[in-house]
Amino acid sequence: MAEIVLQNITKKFSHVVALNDVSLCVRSGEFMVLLGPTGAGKTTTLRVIAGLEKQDEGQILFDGNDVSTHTPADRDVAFVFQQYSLYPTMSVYDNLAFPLRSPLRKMAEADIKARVQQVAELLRITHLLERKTARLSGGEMQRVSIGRAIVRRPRAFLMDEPLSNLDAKLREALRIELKHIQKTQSSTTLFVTHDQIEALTMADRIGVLFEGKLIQVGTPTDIYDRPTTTFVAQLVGTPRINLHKASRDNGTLHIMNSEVSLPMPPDTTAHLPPTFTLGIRPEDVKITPTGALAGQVVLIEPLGVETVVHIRAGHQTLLSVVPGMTTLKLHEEVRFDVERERLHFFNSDGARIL
Amino acid sequence: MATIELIQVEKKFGANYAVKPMDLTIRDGEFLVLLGPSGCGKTTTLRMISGLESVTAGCIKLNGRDVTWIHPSQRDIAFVFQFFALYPHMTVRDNIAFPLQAQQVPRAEVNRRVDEVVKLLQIEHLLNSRPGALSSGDQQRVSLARALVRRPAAFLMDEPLGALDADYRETMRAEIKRLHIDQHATSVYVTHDQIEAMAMGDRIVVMSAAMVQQVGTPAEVYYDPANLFVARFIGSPGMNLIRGQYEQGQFIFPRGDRYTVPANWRPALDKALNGAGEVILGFRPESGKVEVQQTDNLIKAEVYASDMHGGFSMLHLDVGAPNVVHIRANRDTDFLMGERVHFGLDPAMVRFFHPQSELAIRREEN
Amino acid sequence: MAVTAQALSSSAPRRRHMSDASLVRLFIIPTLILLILWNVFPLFYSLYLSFTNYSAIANKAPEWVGFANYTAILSRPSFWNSFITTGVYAILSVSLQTVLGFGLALLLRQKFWGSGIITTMTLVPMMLSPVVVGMFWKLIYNPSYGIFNYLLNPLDPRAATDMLRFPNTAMLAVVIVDVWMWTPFVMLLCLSGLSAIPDYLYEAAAIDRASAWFQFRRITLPQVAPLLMIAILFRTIEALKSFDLMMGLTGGGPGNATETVSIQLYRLAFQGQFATGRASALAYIVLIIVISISNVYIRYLNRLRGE
Amino acid sequence: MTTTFEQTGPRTPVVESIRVDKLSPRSRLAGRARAIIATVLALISLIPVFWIIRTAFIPLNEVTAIPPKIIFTPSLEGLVGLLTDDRILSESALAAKRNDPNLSFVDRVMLNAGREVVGSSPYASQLVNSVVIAGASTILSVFFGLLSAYAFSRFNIPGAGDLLFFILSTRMLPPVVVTIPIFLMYRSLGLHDTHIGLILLYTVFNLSFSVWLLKGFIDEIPREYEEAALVDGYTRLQAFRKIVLPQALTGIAATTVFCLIFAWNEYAFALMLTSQNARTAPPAIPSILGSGGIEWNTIASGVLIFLIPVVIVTFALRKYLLRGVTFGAIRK
Repeated sequence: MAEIVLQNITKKFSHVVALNDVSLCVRSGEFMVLLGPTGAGKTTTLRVIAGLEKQDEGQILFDGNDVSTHTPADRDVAFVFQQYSLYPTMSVYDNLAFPLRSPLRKMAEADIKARVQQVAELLRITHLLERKTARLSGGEMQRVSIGRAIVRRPRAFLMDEPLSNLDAKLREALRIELKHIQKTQSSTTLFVTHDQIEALTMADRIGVLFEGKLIQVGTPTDIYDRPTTTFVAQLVGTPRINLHKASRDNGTLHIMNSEVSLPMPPDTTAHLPPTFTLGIRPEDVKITPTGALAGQVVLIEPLGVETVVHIRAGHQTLLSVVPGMTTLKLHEEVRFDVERERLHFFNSDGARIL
Repeated sequence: MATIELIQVEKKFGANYAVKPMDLTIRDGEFLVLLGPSGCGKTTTLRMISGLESVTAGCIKLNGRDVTWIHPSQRDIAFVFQFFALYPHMTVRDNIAFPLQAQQVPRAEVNRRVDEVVKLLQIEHLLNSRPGALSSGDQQRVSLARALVRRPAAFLMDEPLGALDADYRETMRAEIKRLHIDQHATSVYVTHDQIEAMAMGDRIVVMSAAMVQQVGTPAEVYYDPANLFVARFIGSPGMNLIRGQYEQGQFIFPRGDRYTVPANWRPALDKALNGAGEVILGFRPESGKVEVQQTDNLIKAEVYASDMHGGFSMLHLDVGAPNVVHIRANRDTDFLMGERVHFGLDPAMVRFFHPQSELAIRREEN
Repeated sequence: MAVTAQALSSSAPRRRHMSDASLVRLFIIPTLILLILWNVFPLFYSLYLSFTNYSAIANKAPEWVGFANYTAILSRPSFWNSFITTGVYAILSVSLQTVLGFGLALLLRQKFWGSGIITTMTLVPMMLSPVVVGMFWKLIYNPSYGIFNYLLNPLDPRAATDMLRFPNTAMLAVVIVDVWMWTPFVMLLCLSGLSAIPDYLYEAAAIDRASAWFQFRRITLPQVAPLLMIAILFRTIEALKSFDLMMGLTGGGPGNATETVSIQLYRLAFQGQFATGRASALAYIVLIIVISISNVYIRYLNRLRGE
Repeated sequence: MTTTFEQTGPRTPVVESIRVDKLSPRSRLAGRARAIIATVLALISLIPVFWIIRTAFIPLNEVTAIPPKIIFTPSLEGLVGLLTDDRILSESALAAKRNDPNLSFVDRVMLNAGREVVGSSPYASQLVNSVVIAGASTILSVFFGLLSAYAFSRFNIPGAGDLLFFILSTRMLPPVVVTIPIFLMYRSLGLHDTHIGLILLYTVFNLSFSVWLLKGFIDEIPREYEEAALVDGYTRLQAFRKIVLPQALTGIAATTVFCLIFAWNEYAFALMLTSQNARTAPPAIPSILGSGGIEWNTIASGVLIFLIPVVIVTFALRKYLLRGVTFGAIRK
């Protein structure tokens, strides 16, 4: 499987900068996820790698050699589109066989048939082979389009939000299966999504893209525990991270216009500027009778597996998460505390303070 | 405010049922959620309550008054649409003021109530822009304002968060719930997103195939699902469901593992399956726990996949094809693909279902 | 023609197949050549002719006469007469078509059994060849045997008047036929405007107790207006160019009661003394008027498509 | 894969919903009234067509009946008269001819109209010209139109907007304006009154239309299909042939039919650029009236033959009529 390297790729459409000096390395056999809101340039990155778009600046290397001059066909990468992934005028079998029948490959029809059977078994779609693609369900369609990518053993897989049009249950199931297939085939995969759960659960490494710039690259744990900007912090994790303006006066942190003030262990706050942005994940806000802080419950959102409790302290509201169902009542006074060593600090322009 | 009663209400299109005959009472000030996959009849039910859809049979009462055949405008209800339904060529202020103008409310009163509701939803800065120019979140706020300004007896909302971008959804969810707490107005809310239903509903009506599967509080629906559909639909991922044999107090997995059923379940199972027979074991992901050392009553499995979910990890364990179960584990558990592990179940959260009727087997004492 | 294809335009190491840029050139150039040869070149040629006294049948070379042709035409009463005739015809037929077309669209908006067939049936007239339509309406208007008079006054068929013999009734006759042919066009556009209105707007209005008049004025009309504009603009351009229908029905007669500018141009260029130079001048005057209106039309069309 | 229990429920998704205000008795009545008025108006608008059909098949002697006859024994006199040259026979010649044993069907039809068939009329050949010229020009304009439409749809060509505007504006030109210079060009090139001359002119006349209409159809075909083919190892041309064409067939068919109708109906160019050899039906029809006095059934049949194909095709095209008359600009 190929290693894909992007070096300072820039791409402009008329006056919009879609990609702004992006450098990224997808190691051979790695499952890399590009995460970002719509319009961040995720799809453009895939299209530039596949050769469907020409980058204005920068090189693209497959296993070290530059493919910028190669046509999509010569780059031998598989592209799974978000929708319209199957040729409507063909049956499932012809869809799977289509890449193998390309003049580039000159494969005998018998070999094609064998290879298609093999992939159909792997994805459990043998019963669909003769069916017209229009009569498939959403889940079956995506399975066949994944099959069409696998059938030709490409150098790499490029997947553009293949699961986003499916309903929630099917998405979960296919996510697990896709990761399982990728691990067993150990195929280099670049997977694009705007859904942070998909990114966290599937990726070996995640690249966060925003307005054409690569903000952070790291393992899911890096991205979740050490977000480099407030944008990354609130992009990952449900419910969203608490971000509040805070100030420091020698040793205790104080969330502005609220009654929350946190005495911190010595010399852990010296490096902080006087005012900064304080980030606290809801699961790090612990409701305990012995909590140092006090607040009032203004909203309870039971989600079954856990419950989100909105605690108002002064004019600020902090979100906290309690496992299972809570016995708390609305407007109840409650005491809570915060995991001191899991706090996040960001300066005024949102960058992380290490 | 209003109590809404549906008595044997049904809706048929030609031969097939959009909504099978159902009885439902929505209490005064309650926030009731109609939850189900697309095409299950939840929207049709809401539209019948609003009068936008005619009833094939049965009767609908609003505060005891029969409104079945009354025109929507005479039902004193407000309807919030998924795609906002704002008049595109009118400013935000005109949109909000419009329902009052239609009822010939004097101009001074109109302005007063509009300003009041605009302050409530903090959309003062949008008043003279066109709906088309607003973000989806703001458009939905204007649509809510237009509903609130009339102070109707009941609020009907058809997937109001469906068309919003992801990052507005969480905030708008809390805002609608907080509005309900302030106004304590009877509300009927339709959604296909089970997280929204759990987070907002005082009670949830789970629907599927034009039928009510279960009516209950979020806790009842989550911990005591009435049938397999509810068990699988509520929770992401849904409840793990494994079909196996039950005999003399033990559940036998397809691969032969034996799990001793908690004592308080034995009488109910013996009675339901008269001694032994096929049964479906159900347990939520968080009720499973991977054990390190081998103690009794554990189930063997291989790791099919494991993934990180931020605050926790999810293990997907193969307990003999075709079953893969999902177990929630804390953050830093890390298993290799195919590694053999064994897990135990929290006795309080174990559930059982009849394989044929798909109904839950109920224990007597609760 | 510098063509940069949006997709990859670099040629592959092994030049086995065409790059996108050359494919685009190959696909577009034939069309452009044909259009230039048969449209642009003739226009320049006739522009040149409009400044000469050339006549197609007199075999003497064209002599430059400057603006003589233009001043001659603009000073001739028959030019202004045909211009006014065309204008009256355009205003009458387009306004009638708009009112009737919009009314029909409102009628056919609610689907009923067979409404598809009915709609298509009403659309048939606009697809027919105008000269042939003119022909058979001539039979219909025939005072003694035509059905028009018979339907008009079935009691005493004798009292028939020959519509086509008197100047003002002739114009009316032509307008009736044009309305008959092109009302469905206006209806079709209005129907598409009406069907694009989302149902939930009317539902919201129903819930807000809006009156039927409000729903029409504030929901239906604004949505249909742009398409109605398109229909009016398109029909105005066609009316200004009308030639086939008049030739089929009245040949521009009686006298020059229904002689549109195009017919006068035809007579000037291809009948009598074949005054090619002068006819080209008249052609250019008409060209400028039509181009300016169609310019508005196409810009409006693009803006609507852009939405 | 976790076992998924098949969800029971109504197989066909319930989509159609009837709004209550559409159902109330008052509105149902209004709906029915609307339907009746619409149907009546449609029938009235088609009276002229019905009347032409009646006149085409009425025997000559009943043509001038007052009040115009509705019920009559149809005859093919009009049709045969149209397609043949014939002479009026005197009474005696008529009697003699009647008992001639080997009379063909055509002769017998004309006999009871008191005429003798002499040869075929020019109208038949003019119809053939119409078919040949319309057909050939349509094939050319759709072929070139398809290529250009694909190029404009898939690639952003600098100045594409103005180019498309130029292409459409050529269609807006009054035909008469363009004909004068073309008449002179054709005369000097020897293209006047030739089939090839008119075919080329009609090709250009329809080309602007087919580019716009086909671009509309190709725009609706998602680009992802071609791009998937590129990535799967096919060239842009192969992707166009294997993926885009099969999906554009309905669009091509609709455009072809529209071009056929426009070329078939065209009158101005044909009138001025042909006289004899390449004369098509439209300019010929008025001349039939000129010559004959009251052979209305002949004229009506000429009109009928010409209009019937267009009426049939219009029904076949009804889904695309909106698109066709607005150059593919409005598609809903």
